Amino acid sequence: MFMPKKILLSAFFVIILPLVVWLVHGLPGQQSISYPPYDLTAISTPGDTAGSIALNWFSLDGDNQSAESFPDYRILRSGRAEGPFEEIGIVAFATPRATPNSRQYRDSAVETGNSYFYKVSCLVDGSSVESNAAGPIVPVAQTAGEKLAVIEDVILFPPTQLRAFDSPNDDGHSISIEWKISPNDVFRGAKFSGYDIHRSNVPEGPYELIGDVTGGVSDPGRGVKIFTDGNNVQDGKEYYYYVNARWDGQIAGSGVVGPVVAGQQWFHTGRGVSLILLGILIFSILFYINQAKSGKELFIRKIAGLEAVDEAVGRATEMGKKVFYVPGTQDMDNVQTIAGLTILARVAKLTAEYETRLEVPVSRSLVMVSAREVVKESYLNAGRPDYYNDDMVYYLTDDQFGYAAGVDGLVVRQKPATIFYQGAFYAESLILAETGNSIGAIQIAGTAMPAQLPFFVAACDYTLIGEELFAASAYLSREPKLLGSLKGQDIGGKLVFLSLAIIFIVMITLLQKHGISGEMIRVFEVH
Amino acid sequence: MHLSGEFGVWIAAFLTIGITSFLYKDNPIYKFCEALFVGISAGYWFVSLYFQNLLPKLFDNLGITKMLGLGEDNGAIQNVLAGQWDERIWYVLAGILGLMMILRLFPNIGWISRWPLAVVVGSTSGLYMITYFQSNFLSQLQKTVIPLIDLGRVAALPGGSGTLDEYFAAYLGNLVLVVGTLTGLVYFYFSKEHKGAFGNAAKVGIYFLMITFGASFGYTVMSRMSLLIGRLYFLFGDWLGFVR
Amino acid sequence: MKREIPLILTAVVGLTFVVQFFIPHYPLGFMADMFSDWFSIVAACAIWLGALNLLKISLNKVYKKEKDWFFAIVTIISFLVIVIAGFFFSGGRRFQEPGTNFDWLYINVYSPLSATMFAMLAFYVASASYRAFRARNAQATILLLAAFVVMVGRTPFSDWLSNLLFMPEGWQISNLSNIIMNFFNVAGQRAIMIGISLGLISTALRIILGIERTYLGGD
Amino acid sequence: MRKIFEKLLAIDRRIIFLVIFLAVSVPIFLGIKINIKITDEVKAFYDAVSNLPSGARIMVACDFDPGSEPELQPMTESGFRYFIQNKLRFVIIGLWPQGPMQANKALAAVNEAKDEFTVENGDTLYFGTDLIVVGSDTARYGVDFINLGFQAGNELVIQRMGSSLKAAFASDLRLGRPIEDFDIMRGLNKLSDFEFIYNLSAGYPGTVEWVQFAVDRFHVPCGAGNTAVQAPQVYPYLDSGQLSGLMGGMKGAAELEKVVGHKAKATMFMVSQTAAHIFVILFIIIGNIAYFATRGETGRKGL
Repeated sequence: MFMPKKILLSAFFVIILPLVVWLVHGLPGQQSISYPPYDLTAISTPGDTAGSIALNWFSLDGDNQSAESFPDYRILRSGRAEGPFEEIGIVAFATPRATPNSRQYRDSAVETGNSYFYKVSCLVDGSSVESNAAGPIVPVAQTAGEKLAVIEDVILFPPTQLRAFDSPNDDGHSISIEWKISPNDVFRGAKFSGYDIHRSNVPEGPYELIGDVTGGVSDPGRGVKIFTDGNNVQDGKEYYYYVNARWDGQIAGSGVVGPVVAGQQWFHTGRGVSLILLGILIFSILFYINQAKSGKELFIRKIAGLEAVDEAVGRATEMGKKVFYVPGTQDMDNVQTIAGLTILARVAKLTAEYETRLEVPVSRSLVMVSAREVVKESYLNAGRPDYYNDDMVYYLTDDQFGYAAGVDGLVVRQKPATIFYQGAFYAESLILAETGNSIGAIQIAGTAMPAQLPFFVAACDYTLIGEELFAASAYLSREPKLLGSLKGQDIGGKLVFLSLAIIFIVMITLLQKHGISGEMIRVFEVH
Repeated sequence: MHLSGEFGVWIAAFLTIGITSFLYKDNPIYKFCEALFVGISAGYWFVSLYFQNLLPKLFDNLGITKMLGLGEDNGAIQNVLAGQWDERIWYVLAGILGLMMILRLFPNIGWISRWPLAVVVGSTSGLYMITYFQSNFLSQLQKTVIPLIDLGRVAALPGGSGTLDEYFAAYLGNLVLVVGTLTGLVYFYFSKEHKGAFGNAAKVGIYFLMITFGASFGYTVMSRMSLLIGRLYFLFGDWLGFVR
Repeated sequence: MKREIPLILTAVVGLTFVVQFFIPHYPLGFMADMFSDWFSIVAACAIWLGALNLLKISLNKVYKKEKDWFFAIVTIISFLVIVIAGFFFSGGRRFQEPGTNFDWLYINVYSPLSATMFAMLAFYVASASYRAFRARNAQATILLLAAFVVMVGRTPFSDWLSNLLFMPEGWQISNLSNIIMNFFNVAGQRAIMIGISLGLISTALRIILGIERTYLGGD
Repeated sequence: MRKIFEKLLAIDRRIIFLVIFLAVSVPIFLGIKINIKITDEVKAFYDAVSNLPSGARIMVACDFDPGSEPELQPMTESGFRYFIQNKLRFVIIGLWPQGPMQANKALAAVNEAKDEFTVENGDTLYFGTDLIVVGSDTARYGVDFINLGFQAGNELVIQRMGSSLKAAFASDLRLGRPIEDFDIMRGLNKLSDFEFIYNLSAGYPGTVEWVQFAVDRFHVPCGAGNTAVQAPQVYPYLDSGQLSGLMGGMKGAAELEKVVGHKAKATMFMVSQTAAHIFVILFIIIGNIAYFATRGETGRKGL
């Protein structure tokens, strides 16, 4: 039989939700442009009074120090972008390299004022590999007036494609600067010493140095170096930037970018998916808490450990021995401690009914206070207030191992028939569980501390694992707020997770060959 | 073998042995060392928190240091009195809250410590809500969304010479990750009875959890043993000088 | 007064951190930062409280001549010693610099004590493994087997053993333990992680909205 | 036969303690050489660090105390040694009060200079604190590394650093001077100005928090050294790429020492470690045999 509610719900999880999620996910930033394999760049040689043009390109695979030989690179030049290009020189394998993976060439046979286009081509096993066309470049002769840089045998090329923009998704006072790194910027290249970032309020300057960064790209995916300027940037004010590359005494500056203005944003784009999914979770939790409050019966599956509680207490009664209850070793501000106390309420009720002696050693004064209230109330509800006295709940010490040693002693001396460990534990868990086990007590443990679970699982008869602890406290207390949020977590959290995961996994597995799975996974990226 | 000449090392050695003596049975020396430990560690926190938190964050910012003649720099109080707004003055509230916290020492007005407690609980709740959602829910969801078989890895396999991990990673890795995570979640799903297919999934889940616990048990043993090794090395090396 | 104001404080602070995550605009960021500073100062005071509380309890013990009151004196004295050394005889703000009295106490008293306290666990683990870890059922058995593989696989012993069992290079116990750690363990941990985080989120939500008030204690 | 097993079950724990004591201490004297296999997670860490450009600034967060010194101290030392040798600058902080002091200890241990101090234009510089010498490389306090000390507030400190380092750490640990006085801090305004985070963690606050805040919010890559207790819990972050590399426990430390090519404590300790593991396993096996052999009487209804 079909229930419209169910159909709607499943429709939501299977179709609508994935669709929405898919639609709102954030977009990647701008890529830097490059022209592999050569990525040829050309500049007017800095510091050359005669005026010349310098070329730089990346060496093709196989052209490296370890190789014995490699075909020559042919340098082609033209006055117009579309050509025709004629050969003006070659760079042979033996020619010293600019950097381990790049080559340079200087063309002095140029007339200042004209503009030129360049290409590089190379004959690799039969087929000629041609580069992008770099240009137009106009060679500029530096006049004696300017401070002349020495013309090095290797020329430093500047960072390019400089972009400055208001840093997104922040509360202002910050501007991001991105650029494509200089071709001389090779990994841990001994001579390359990073970039200087300069800033001014007016394009013509004066510019002040506001920061420096090391070489290398910060975002390999987009092939850019990123610098965020947070040095007392004022919102609404105009800024101009340029970036210098530093290399073995030479300096090569990028062009100036700007004006750019910092500002603050009202919504963090890229956190849309988070907002939607979190919204669903919060909604369903609150929704079900409401339902529970309005008296609707919410189902919780049986939890093995809990079935055993009655039996364990009963056993203690038969043997005429005590029941020990350890509500963790953390303070009241820990959720697990609170869960532990809720379970204590139930246990105390049983011990009251069975007239079994209960002892609750604790390691925090606050916990002692709360625990006393809890136990007292249970005994009251069980109609046995006369059996309750404050000494059932007592404080040992705050010190982790001191506490463990204390409980150890008690357990060994009094040999309780049943021991409960419910709450947050650290290293002491092992000491406790082992001692309890050694006197053959029935032990029922519960904690959400992953590192301690193994000891409980192995040394105790029953263990509430992680979330089961919280579930148990809801199950026992029947408190609407707990029941409701448990159900809410199931529907708004796990069901969402399961359905989204399954749907996207299926799609990705099927579409894997078409190579769009990467894009699909990005949907859930956190920002 | 040449014994250490340092007085400190001898103290450390004595304390080390003193604590260990508990293994034989509880005894006064152990009790002494434990008491010492409790006192020293409390004092340690007390001092370092003063110098690294309260002094720079609270007293310097407010200018109390200057009032007491312990520093020159103006704090918020001086500035505000001088008539210029200084947003560090907000630290006054922090100071008051801190004081309220300490008032818990006196039971009759201890309830006031709920105010600072509220700030602490509030901040952690607010942060947990976001961070756990992002890092432990969303990111993990993202990393569970993977193709059931990783063709990329399969292609990358070195023919024949591959290791067990490589083959597993290529053919079964993703499958295990997905199945394990999902069935584990099914086990932690409370609003449905574990019956039929659902129940079986939960069973698979619990087995995954057990392997997980096994792994972390192994690691814990590793950890604990290392600590012992460290101490013994101190005794035999630094103190008795048997080993260098 | 006793409950309302704390509830309001919690709500305001908590919501600030949540909203600020989605809305970077002023003043939320500023508020979040401010609350963070408050938090760390309050946290520091809380730990001070702990120390003072310890002092109080110990003094009580001594005063009432309770059992082991002598050791309470030890605690008090050791506390005072390190505190006085730290405040007055270790160069003020530079108190942690190597060579100060404070540093000496740290190296020669604090470190060995805390290190040994934990080192003791090695012995307990051993005896626990011997007396408590039983292959009671299928699940416990799986747990133990996984533990074995990891324990062996994470030591050089595994190579020796693997060779003994004629396992070819690359198909040995250490590889198996890698698989357990990187796949089975990850899957399991992930499930626990997600479960617990959901629990935390809903608790946080309840606290912020004032549905959950247990942390305030009853009165 | 059964008698023996019952005796086995009833063995005095002190005997077990003694066995473990011997198992761990004897190898210390043997000095056996052993070969350590590098796991992918440690390899990943090494790759991440060795891909940092020279001069890159790393935040070293020491979140541990002497309680886990044997596991984490070797990692700290190998880390520092590698950073100094590769011209990587680092800023030390701690979310545990003891962390920064452990870091000082590690720096002193890493320092290879024999003499106590040197005088450089007027001011005395002490080796091991102001100057750390590793082979031919020297790191100077305030220029190549700095120790900002501890700050209370757990993950909120990280959150705070996300918007301002200065707000979280007003002054440095060694000199108590405002952090902006130091070279190394130039241009370091917030967490995201770091190229990498090296976290040494023994629990809370630790790697989990660094991943949740530093990595997921401020997108600084983070590699971690963890105590073995904690390591399994952070593996999911490793798989999800939120962590770029992980050293787990002493084995991890030993692997790190191998990859950075300077075998030290951890490698030496691995022998004892191995012996200890073997004995624990033996204990479990013997215990179980005895348990099942005598189950009839001592057997108890289990899970």
